[in-house]
Amino acid sequence: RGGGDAGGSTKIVMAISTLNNPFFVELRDGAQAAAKKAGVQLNIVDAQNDSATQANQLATAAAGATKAVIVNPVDSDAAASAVKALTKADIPVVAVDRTVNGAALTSLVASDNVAGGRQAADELARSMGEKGSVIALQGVSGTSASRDRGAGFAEGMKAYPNITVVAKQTANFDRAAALDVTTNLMQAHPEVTGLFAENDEMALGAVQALGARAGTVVMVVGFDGTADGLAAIKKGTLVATIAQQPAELGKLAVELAVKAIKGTKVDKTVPVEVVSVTKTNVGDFAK
Amino acid sequence: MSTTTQPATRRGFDYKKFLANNGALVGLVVLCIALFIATPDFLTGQNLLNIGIQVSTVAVLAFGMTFVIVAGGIDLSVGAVAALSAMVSSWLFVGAGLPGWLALAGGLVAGLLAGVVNGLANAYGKLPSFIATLAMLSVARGLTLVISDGRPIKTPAEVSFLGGNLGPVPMPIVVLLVAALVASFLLNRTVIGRSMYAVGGNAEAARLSGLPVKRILVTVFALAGLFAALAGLLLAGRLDSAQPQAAAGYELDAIAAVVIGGASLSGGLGKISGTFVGALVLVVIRNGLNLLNVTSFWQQVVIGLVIALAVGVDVLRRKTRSS
Amino acid sequence: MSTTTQPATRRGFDYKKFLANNGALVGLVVLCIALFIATPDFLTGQNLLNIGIQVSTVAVLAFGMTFVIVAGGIDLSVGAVAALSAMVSSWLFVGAGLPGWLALAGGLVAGLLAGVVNGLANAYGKLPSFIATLAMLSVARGLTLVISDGRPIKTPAEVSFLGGNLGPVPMPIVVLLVAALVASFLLNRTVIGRSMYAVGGNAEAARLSGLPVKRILVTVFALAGLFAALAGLLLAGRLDSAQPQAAAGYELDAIAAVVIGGASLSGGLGKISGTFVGALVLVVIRNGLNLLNVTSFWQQVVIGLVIALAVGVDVLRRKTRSS
Amino acid sequence: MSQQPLVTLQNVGKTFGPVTVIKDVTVSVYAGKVQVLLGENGAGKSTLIKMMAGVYQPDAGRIVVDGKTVTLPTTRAAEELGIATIHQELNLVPTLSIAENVMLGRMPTRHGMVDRSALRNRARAALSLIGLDIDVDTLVGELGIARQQLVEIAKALSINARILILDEPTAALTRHETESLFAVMADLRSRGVGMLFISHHLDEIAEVGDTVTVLRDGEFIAEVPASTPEDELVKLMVGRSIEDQYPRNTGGAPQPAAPQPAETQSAEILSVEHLSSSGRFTDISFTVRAGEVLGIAGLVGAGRTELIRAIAGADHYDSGTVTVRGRALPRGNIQAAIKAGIGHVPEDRKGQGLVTSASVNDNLGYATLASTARLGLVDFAGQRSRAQAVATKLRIRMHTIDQPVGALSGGNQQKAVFGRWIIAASTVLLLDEPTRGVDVGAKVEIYELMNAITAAGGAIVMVSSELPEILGMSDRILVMRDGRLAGELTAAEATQDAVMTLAARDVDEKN
Ligand SMILES: Nc1ncnc2c1ncn2[C@@H]1O[C@H](COP(=O)(O)OP(=O)(O)OP(=O)(O)O)[C@@H](O)[C@H]1O
Ligand SMILES: Nc1ncnc2c1ncn2[C@@H]1O[C@H](COP(=O)(O)OP(=O)(O)OP(=O)(O)O)[C@@H](O)[C@H]1O
Ligand SMILES: O[C@@H]1[C@H](O)[C@H](O)CO[C@H]1O
Ligand SMILES: [Mg+2]
Ligand SMILES: [Mg+2]
Repeated sequence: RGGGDAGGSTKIVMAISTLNNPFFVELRDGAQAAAKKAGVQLNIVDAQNDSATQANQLATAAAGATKAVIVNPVDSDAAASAVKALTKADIPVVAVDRTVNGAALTSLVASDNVAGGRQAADELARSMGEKGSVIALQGVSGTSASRDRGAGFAEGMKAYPNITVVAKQTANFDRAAALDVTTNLMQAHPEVTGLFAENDEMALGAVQALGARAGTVVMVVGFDGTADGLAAIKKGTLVATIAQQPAELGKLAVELAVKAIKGTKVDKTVPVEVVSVTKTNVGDFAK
Repeated sequence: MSTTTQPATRRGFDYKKFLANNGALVGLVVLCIALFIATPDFLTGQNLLNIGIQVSTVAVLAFGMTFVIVAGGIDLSVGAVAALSAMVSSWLFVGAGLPGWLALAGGLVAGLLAGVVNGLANAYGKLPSFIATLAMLSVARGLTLVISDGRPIKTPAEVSFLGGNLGPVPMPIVVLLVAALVASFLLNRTVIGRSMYAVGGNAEAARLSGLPVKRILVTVFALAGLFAALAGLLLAGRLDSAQPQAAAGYELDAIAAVVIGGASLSGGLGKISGTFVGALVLVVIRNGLNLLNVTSFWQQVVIGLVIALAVGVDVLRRKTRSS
Repeated sequence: MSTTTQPATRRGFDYKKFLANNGALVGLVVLCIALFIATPDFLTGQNLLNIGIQVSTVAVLAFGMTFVIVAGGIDLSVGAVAALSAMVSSWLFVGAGLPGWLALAGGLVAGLLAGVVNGLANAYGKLPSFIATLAMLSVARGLTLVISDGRPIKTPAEVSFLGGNLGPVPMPIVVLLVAALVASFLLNRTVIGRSMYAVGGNAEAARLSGLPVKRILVTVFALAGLFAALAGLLLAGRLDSAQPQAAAGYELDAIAAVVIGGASLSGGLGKISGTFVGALVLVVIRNGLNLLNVTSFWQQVVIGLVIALAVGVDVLRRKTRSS
Repeated sequence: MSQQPLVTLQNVGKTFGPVTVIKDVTVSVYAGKVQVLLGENGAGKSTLIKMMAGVYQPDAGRIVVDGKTVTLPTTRAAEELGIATIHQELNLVPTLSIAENVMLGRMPTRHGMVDRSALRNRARAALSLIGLDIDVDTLVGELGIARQQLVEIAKALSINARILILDEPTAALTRHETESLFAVMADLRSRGVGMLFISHHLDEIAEVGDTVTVLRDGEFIAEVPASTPEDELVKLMVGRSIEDQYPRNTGGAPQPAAPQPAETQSAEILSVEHLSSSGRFTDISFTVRAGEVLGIAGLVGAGRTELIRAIAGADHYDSGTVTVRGRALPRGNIQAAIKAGIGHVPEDRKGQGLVTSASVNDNLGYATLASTARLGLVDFAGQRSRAQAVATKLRIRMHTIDQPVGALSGGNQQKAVFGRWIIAASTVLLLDEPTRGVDVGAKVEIYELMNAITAAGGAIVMVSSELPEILGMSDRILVMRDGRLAGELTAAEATQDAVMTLAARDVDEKN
């Protein structure tokens, strides 16, 4: 096992947390393009956001003739034991988008969610003139993405004493839920002039709820830089989004995995820029 | 003698009967009073409109579910079928280039077909409705992802209109009320509607009385699919886009609304008005907790307790009344 | 004369009866043969062990669910209770500093208590089990988040042991088998187990025969809670951490396993062996589709179809047998 | 009688919501005596005994056991005082075995486990008491209604009670099983067990009873010795005398006095040819003419129910044809059968006849729901007036027509099933035990309805295990045995003995 050439029969399994989200779809697309270019077989499995399903999938991968595994953990802690089993079997593991805590990885390609949360706080504060009331929409409770972005945002907000976060509620990373929750929160807090959503889907739901107030009275900042999110920035309804580069993440992950199979040494961490996208630079990202 | 007393009770409003027939209404009223006391934001015209809009999706789904539960089945696929229908409609518009109104109709047909498949699998294929519709949940969600490649697709203007306004009145509320009237009419006034109660109450007795039990079951699931499609289009209209993950898990909300509304999962019981109240209970709880800004972790705890209480009040009321 | 024929049929293995009693077994076997032909990776020792490990959580949840469904109820809270129990256990260890084995016991007690509350609400509070356990689903999930503050917590070594190995044998498989034996024993051999069939099959008859229906119902839900806790600890052990979102949505899988296994949601029917087969069907489908590298969107479509087929095979078999 | 009663219901009363069902009734059970309760359907007999059985609590009066006032909050409490009950409606768990049903609530255990061999043995012993020889591991749901009734009886007998309540235990039994039951009762009586017995078969009263308490509309009317002549009992019970219990002129041919319809008197309406269904019945052929009542007799399990169901379209069959007025009916198609004029009253009213959660009005209307609708809309006003009319005609005793049919007394439920086909104007009635649990007065009403239907040119096939009814109402009698026709008798040549001989020939050999 190990070594081997990177011919058409080389099988890499990519375990993705969920494909029910455009972000990961783009990540997958980037990975598939890179795999095609490298001439390797890329098997994609989707855990539908369930850690245990993912553990099952990783175990199944280890049983097949898999040469390397790329994992996008549902949860960074929960993936550890399955990843350990893979490394024990000498299968290189590259983590993408989220890290794996407590297991040695061949490499990690990720953007920093905590830093992203801080950047979001800065963008929102700037657009609000560094004063006013803010609503924060949280992702699915208990997910690391929500935790890290929330923590980063809270940390970033400390720099702006004239801004208060008046309400924090979950909208489950979901556009429809964000629409209802934002509507309700605006009812209770009509004075609000800023809103941070932990992903673009929720930000777009909030924009829908705010109607004409989006981008004029209430400034909305999202996270991800999805196609819909970037379009909303062009339109002016979204002030900013913290763009990750999912396709780039996917591409790098495959390239690293192929290198690892060949036995080439790879960097332990490969950071991918998180960029604050606003009207001024949205042109560079538009797809 | 007894004939003279009959009309007497008829003349006045028979509030006892009304209460007895409208399950969780008392729970809903108590809930509203509590929220009215707790926050001034609750009883405002705008917030009531918001509640009306927010209840529309779940209520429309739950109306369709009422047919199924009355007939003694269950439909786990309504959320997924709602998403599929909206996605089909958006794809017909964006992908296949059909005119918007045809795309809208196509979405409704997709839901209807999914429902028919459920019904055939249950009535003729003899699959328990739980299994047939669980399978459909998976298939419909999968197809939605296949069609959309996991990305949201823009809705045609005709669908967005469903999520917009008709003059000062939000369209979702209009659609909701029309759907309620149609559902209630179907269930109460038509042969097929009344037959659903018989099938749910005792399928064998219904069959031996000559009711076409299988056809009724297919109709029941077809209606659930059609209402799910409408709910899906409503939701997509409000979001201006069909989402691959739209309405995920809404089936539990829909079933809960029907059960809170006084139906029994063993069939033969249920009313559209009850279901409407049940859906309102769920939505008002969430609206209220948002207004009160209960932190999201505790919110789930409180939602659970309030659901139990709202239904509990009803149980208690029936008990004291009967003894 | 008739006495001499009796033992004759008894002597040989009554495979007809075995098949008749083991619902989806035929479906499972067909499924396995198909996978064996389709991919060499399926029938390997390692993969079979994997399947054993992977089925453990759902099967243990489903064993608990079997009690509830046999007794005519439903338990939507098992997934949330599994997560809560694991979280309580981890918190007792990390937060309260209890020794690992006490923390493990504490987790089990937490599940048991949640189940008792479900049972009390259903039997004495007269809430339909659907509503009582839906409320518990929300409350338990909320409490899990509150306790953990939304973060995973490390499990004590005693819990991790449940997810590890006992010599060459994976512990989840050991736990699974023990749980199956205990559940089967309870349901088949004890008075309370047999009484569950009576309560689910005809509650009025059970009551008139002097069975303590309410106490039986409380026991049923308590057992479901306890088995859910075990499943939660097993899962946490495998992941080395208690996850706030663990086992989300598993209630549907558990119910599906029980129903695929031949139980009816109207109560009075169900067997642990059937449930085990039902859980295997679900897990083998997923395992197989992963091995075959069916793309994930289509995978959901195929899962749905295969569930319908696996149960359909059983329905067909019964039909041909009876005619 | 200075002897102290085992149990007395003293001046008890019971109301359900606004309805008073029992008013100030006193009844006692003595050791070694059989106390009979007599009354029309809905008179309150079952309600009364349920107070003794721990099912209902009286709203007035008291319960005295062995001279001490007691409360019976549960059935278990009653059982602990030695009171066992055979309820009118079957209370069995279809998904459990016969053995488990017999021992339900009292399963023998060893080391905390169900002791299966003891369970089977005790169940077998209980079944043998009433001569039921059947594998105790069979699921109860697989049994016909008569066998279920026997299981229910065995269950109560196995309790070894001092006081045994029997609420219409013979309603679903043929004479054969009834006799075994009476033998058991005689034995129990000789051992000092006190019994409370309910039956609508008046001939059984003198046979097993000692004293009779007559109820009417929930009130105590009289207590008379069981030897009281039947017509006197009837008068006490219904408040008037009934001239003829079987008001059919069974001189052989249909009543010539009846107005004849256009079709000739001898026109064949229903004809069944070579009907076979494997495992159920074999090669059955017969015809029924306009104006005729054809009785089908046989022992339990002879396949009569299956035959009727096949004709009605409720089940598929393997070969043969069913023809109504010259038109062959498609197999297994109930709607086609109904359209051809067939109305089917199944033997199990609770399981197959009624939607118990739905109203009397709805239940009466199911067969005509579609045919009376306009544009798919229910004809509510018409339905209500039709239902009201037929309820009045059949004298269905109810609080209102909107009350759930499940809350009616057993006999009145039976009338509701019947009424559905009256509304549907069915001309070929297939009746399976049509008067099971129906009181004498109501029976006569049902018979008169049958007469009216045949007089109007209709035809009736009646399966019944009550020989007097078969003999009294049939123009012609078919006897079935083991799924085959064992013989045919005209009304003139039919006697109890003649029928039983045909029905039981080799069954007796087996036993
Ligand atoms: N649970 C109930 N709720 C309302 N009314 C009831 C209930 N049980 C019985 N009744 C009414 O009480 C009356 C007496 O019923 P009961 O069953 O005691 O009659 P019965 O004498 O046993 O008749 P049958 O010979 O038909 O069995 C009936 O009118 C019936 O409708
Ligand atoms: N000898 C037998 N042993 C066991 N089961 C039998 C036997 N004969 C018939 N059965 C079963 O009993 C049922 C028929 O019982 P049922 O009593 O309904 O028949 P029936 O002729 O209509 O008699 P009745 O109308 O008197 O009840 C069928 O399901 C049949 O399979
Ligand atoms: O990075 C991804 C995306 O932001 C998605 O919207 C939610 O999950 C996160 O991990
Ligand atoms: Mg009675
Ligand atoms: Mg019969």
